[in-house]
Amino acid sequence: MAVEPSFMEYEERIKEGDTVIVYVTFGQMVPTVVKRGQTLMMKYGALRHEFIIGKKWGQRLSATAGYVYILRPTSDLWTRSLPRRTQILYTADCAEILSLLDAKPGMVICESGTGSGSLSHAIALTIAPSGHLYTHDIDETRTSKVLEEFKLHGLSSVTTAVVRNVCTSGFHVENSADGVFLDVPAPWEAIPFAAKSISKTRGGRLVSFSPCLEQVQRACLAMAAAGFVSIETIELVPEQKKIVSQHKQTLEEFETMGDAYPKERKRNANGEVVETARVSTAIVYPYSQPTHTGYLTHATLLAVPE
Amino acid sequence: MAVEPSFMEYEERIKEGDTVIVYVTFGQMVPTVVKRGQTLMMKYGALRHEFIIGKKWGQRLSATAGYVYILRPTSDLWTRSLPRRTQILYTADCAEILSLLDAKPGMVICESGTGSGSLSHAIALTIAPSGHLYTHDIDETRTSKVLEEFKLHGLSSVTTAVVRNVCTSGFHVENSADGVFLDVPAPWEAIPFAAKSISKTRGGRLVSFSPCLEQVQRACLAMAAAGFVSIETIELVPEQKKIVSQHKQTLEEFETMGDAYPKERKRNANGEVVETARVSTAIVYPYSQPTHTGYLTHATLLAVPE
Amino acid sequence: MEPDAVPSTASVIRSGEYLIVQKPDGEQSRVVRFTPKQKILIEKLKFSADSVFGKPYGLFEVSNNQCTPMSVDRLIEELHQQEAPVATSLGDSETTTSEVTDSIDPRLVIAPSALKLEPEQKRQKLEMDAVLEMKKQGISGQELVAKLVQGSASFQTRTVFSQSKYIKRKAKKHNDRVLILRPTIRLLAKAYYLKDPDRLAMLRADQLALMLQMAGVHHGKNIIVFEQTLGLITSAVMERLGGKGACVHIHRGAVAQSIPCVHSMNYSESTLSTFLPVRIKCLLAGSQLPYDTNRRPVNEEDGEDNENDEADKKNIDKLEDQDQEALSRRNDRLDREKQGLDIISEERAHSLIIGSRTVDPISILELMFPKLAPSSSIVIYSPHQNVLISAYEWLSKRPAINLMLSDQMCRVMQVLPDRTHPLMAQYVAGGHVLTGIKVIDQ
Amino acid sequence: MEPDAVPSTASVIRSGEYLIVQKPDGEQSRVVRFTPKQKILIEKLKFSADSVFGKPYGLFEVSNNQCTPMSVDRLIEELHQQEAPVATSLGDSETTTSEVTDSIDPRLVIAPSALKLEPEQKRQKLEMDAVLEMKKQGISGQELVAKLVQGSASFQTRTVFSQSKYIKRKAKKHNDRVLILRPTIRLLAKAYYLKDPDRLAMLRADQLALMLQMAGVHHGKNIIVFEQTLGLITSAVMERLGGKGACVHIHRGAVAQSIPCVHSMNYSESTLSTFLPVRIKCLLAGSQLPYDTNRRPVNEEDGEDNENDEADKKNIDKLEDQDQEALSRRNDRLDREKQGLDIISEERAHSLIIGSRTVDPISILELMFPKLAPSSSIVIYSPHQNVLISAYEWLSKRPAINLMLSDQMCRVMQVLPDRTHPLMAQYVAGGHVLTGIKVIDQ
Repeated sequence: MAVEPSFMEYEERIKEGDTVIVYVTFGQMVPTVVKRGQTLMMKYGALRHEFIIGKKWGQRLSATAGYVYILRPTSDLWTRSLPRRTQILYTADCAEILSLLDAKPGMVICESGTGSGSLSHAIALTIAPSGHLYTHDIDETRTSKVLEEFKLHGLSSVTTAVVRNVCTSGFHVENSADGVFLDVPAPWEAIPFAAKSISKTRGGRLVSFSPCLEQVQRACLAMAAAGFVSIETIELVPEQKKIVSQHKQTLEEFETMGDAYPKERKRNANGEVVETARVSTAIVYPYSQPTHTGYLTHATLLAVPE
Repeated sequence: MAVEPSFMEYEERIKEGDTVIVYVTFGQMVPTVVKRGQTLMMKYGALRHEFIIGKKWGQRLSATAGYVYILRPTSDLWTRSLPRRTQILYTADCAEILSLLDAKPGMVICESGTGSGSLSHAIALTIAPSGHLYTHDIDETRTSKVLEEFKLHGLSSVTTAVVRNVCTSGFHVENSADGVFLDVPAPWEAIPFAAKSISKTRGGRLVSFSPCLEQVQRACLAMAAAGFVSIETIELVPEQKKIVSQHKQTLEEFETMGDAYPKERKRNANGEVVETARVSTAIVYPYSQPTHTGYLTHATLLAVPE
Repeated sequence: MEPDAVPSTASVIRSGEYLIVQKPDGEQSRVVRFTPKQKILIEKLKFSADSVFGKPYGLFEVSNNQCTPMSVDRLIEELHQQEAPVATSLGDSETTTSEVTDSIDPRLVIAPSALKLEPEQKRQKLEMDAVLEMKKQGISGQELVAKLVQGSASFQTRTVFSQSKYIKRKAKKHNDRVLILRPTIRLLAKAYYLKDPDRLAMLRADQLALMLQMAGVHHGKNIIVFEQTLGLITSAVMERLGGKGACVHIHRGAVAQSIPCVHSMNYSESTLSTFLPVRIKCLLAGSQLPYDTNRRPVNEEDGEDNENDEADKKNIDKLEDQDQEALSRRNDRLDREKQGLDIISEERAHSLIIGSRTVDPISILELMFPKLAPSSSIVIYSPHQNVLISAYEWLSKRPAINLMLSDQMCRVMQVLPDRTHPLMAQYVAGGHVLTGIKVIDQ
Repeated sequence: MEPDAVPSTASVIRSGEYLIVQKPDGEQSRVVRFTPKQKILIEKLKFSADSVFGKPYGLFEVSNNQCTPMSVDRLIEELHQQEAPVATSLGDSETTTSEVTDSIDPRLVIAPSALKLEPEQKRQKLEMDAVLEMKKQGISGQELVAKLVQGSASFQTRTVFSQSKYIKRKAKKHNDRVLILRPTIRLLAKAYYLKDPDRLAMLRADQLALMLQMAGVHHGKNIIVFEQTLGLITSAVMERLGGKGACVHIHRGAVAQSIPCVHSMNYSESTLSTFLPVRIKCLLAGSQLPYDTNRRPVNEEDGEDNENDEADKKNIDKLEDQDQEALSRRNDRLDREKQGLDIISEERAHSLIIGSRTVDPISILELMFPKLAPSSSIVIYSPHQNVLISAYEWLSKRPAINLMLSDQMCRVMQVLPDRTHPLMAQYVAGGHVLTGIKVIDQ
């Protein structure tokens, strides 16, 4: 039985057709589908795919001008490296959205818009193998691109991508979803449709992402009007830290040496080499960081007993 | 020349008539005007004022059931201990408001409302001895109370308190302020008056405090309409930390002893007493904290050359 | 009761289930095991557990200690009523938790010294006796609010917003509604965090969500978990595995203890099959050890104090040597432990998750890092940043890449017309997350 | 120029002054000393310093390198024009800094692959050549925007909001306006923070504000300052003293160096009289030391790189031994230092402020804490929390009470109709503040 390469297979070694994440340097990763005869070109030169096949996941490989690591794709790595066709949802938001949807294997989730498929992948991987993701976008180039990716990533069987304006035409499925995610400019228009798409007997969750508070205000009113309960809006602001070697000196040292960071070794009064005690500390870095992506408004639609 | 007791005198010892801050425990402070014959009653029992007079500021004194410290009043300590007649502005906001007003000695500042006088004191102390604070409130009990306090605190000469609705009647002075601070429910109504109160030849600063975004939105529009430039809204969220002794153990220690915090001394394999290396660390504490007071919108009115 | 409505058995409340109980606008959230004849208490509201068995999860109205299901349609209907263009002239003050943030608008607080009752407040005060009387008579909260609103003389036309706010405030005060929900990881995380952040190592729901995503926990994965978070991380991992893969749970003593979050999820056998508890002492010994008979778990006082946690492992221990069933239980335990140890020794683990409260992560990394499959994710949570700085340094000297230390703020917004702002006070305690990926450095 | 308008001398720009230069909606803020014939550059806008001398501080329009003052009335007039009920059908995307946050609404980004120009964009593109042509001809930014708005075929009725947004966006693109302001501590703090947070020990303006308030810096107080923040803390203290009291500035080497924030405030003699620099070596020696002749400041490379900082102390040093004026300057320095040392030795200091970048605060506390007057405030800033934890422990073993460690988030909100949210990206680097009060413990 020939198995389609998949994000959800956990073989020890890399096969042809696998999607690999080539880790070049911190913050620079390139996803590639491994195919004999092809060559990857990047910062550290060229790397022939032949050299990747058969290697263990996580292996360091030498390219012509440096080395890279070949990583197994994960939802987070895909988010960090995917080809961007739109502004995307990053890992912190994706993670929180999955949690707010109560996402788990077996769930049926509706999503709009598809965008670049960052969250779509996160959802598909979470609801697989028994659940299903219906992702909707008004732009056909986006849905077809994500379908292509789902195929390459072995997620076709758990996903359906639909070209559809959910604000006017509603979702592809009705009375069947466990969760709905909205990232549309006028969520209040889509909310009545979201209520319809949710399973009446099981009830379900709704999460809406909006950058602006005015959208949130209207969305909250629309959710209440559609019968949602436990409506809450949260804001998530991650802060990246960097670990640095701390320069801590006495007033005497400052007076004699200034505040320049000391060289690796310094000499004491007797001329002996003294190892500087290096203390590590975390600083906020980069100094300028994202301080807002969007507000997440979430709510529950209770089951309606027959 | 008899000098009126004042927040702005820095004598070494406490005199009768001085306002002192009695520090009982962390977070519990009581302001008192020292007067012969009186007795302070608090958690640690009674303390006769006679014992306070003549002591050095900062002195520890024994009450009948414990001891307290007698502290020199500062703007911050007053904010932490003043008799509250309304919700007050706390130190983080007061500090930022002074900065946004570019407050310094010699400035003329208009404020509304007076409230419990937390910010009023902070402003008065900053603009003294050559500046002036005009503080406005619609409630006469508040203005008269703050005037009484200003008198006790030696700030009468730099302050004027006015019963006045600045939203309908404007400020007590026109064409003379260097800064205006607004903490009113409808700041947009007061903003045109604020512009009038600012000195035309010097220009000035405007700061408005509003808990809700809708107030901020209207205030911003009103500021632009009144000719203010560099309009910006910021939000300040302080986070209190507590320093605790950290319990850090190896997996082996956890297996044998559990996660209960070890007693002061423990014994090693040979039965010898081992001092536990205590590492301190900061945690967010209290766990529940203020996460919002208000938004601060600030702007500049440029000087108008004659 | 209610024989007309026949809900499908999959979606009705059964006796013995763990459930989440909360008031619709309440601040508390409780995890309770519902047993026959039990009285359930939530924020001063009391009802009998019996009255909900056989009924669907959802919203109930409590009257005379009995729960009656409320339909969504009725909620929507009420909302429409609220939107009628009538309103109140009452002030804007709202009910909040702490004294300091007692009023949403600082300018609306009334000086205690000058507390002269406004006419409206006087009227409300007089109404209180009548309210208490009605309550005694068993009138539901909803009806009570309706009566109050009718009776309020100052309920005059102003704006839709303030009128709905008025009703909301009233509703909050007198409401006898309760949400009874099937536990989810999110709801459990919130309930335990609010109850006692310390015991959960201050792990917030949003940080747990981040950990799961960074660890890539999905169907079929093998995940090693060491945690001191009441089983929350373990339970979350098990749910995401969905019956395939492994959650190797490293625990203290003879049996996994203090994991109420695993028990209260009412997991199916399939989901439970991925739970592979492994004793710390086996890891330290480097091999599976036999069970000491007649030995109690090392630290007796360490049991979970959740009043509803019936899975008392100590009792199980006592019975073990006499009981055939206990023997098979022990065999099952040994079998699961063997599976877990095999995953470790054969280097088949795809992720290592550490949620530490007191144990130094390095102490776990030393044992587990060498055993992880290459390309696997390492996710470490600690309430203390300095602990993670040390772990970062440890990892940076090993074949590990993409090391990241982060922190996040999670704040709830109050979204009300003309009253939008972050909540005035919230639980903010939390921790830090360190992540990385193990590689083969040639 | 403009002989009709005769502004009072107190409020006009003089040659040699330090000034703050920024564009009204710009992201940069520069501290520049305006000298004759100088060319000032701000975010691609260039003008001659000469063109502003004698004119009042405020808003200028730049055309052909010349600044012309703009009145507030004209600003208001423009706003009224904007509020006319006409608007554009253009998309909502905004101009922001980083590529990641390029669009305020993630859904409005156009896929680079599928970049088909909308009709409106095409038109705009065609207009660009005309714009560049007009710019060459020296047409002002404001006029240019007016022309563009007139010319835009899609400028149709929609909402007031989007139309004003349209103008705002245009204005931002083509605007040739510049604000030239008298420096304030707040503006200096922002300018230096944005320029190089590292050199300022990441001290944000809001944290500086907190420090001043916690230290109770007011007229007449004696404040001891040790700082590594380019003179920012010292300068802020001096301003708040307003000519009475003392700012004892502890510094390295023979003379106070690297304090551009003191120099650029154009302080009066009265304010400068409270500046009492004290050498670290005197504190270490426990008494005032004579000046070593012919000695250079210890660390030559440590000078401030601000291109406008003319106060080159090294040059002063060279002249000293030959020059009578230099001698009197040295005597003044010794006299100030004596005043500062007296305040310390006589225990007359009311506050100690430490703004540390590399120096361990404990090292300063050891020298200064015993010398503070009882009831005085101690305020310590550090970018590193661990440094303050150690300082906390040090203080907790001494007669010090009310010890508090805090941190604060400061976020700018974008307030635009239908587009209100925190800025998508901001400078967030900062530090922590530890405060306490010294007491007499009997």
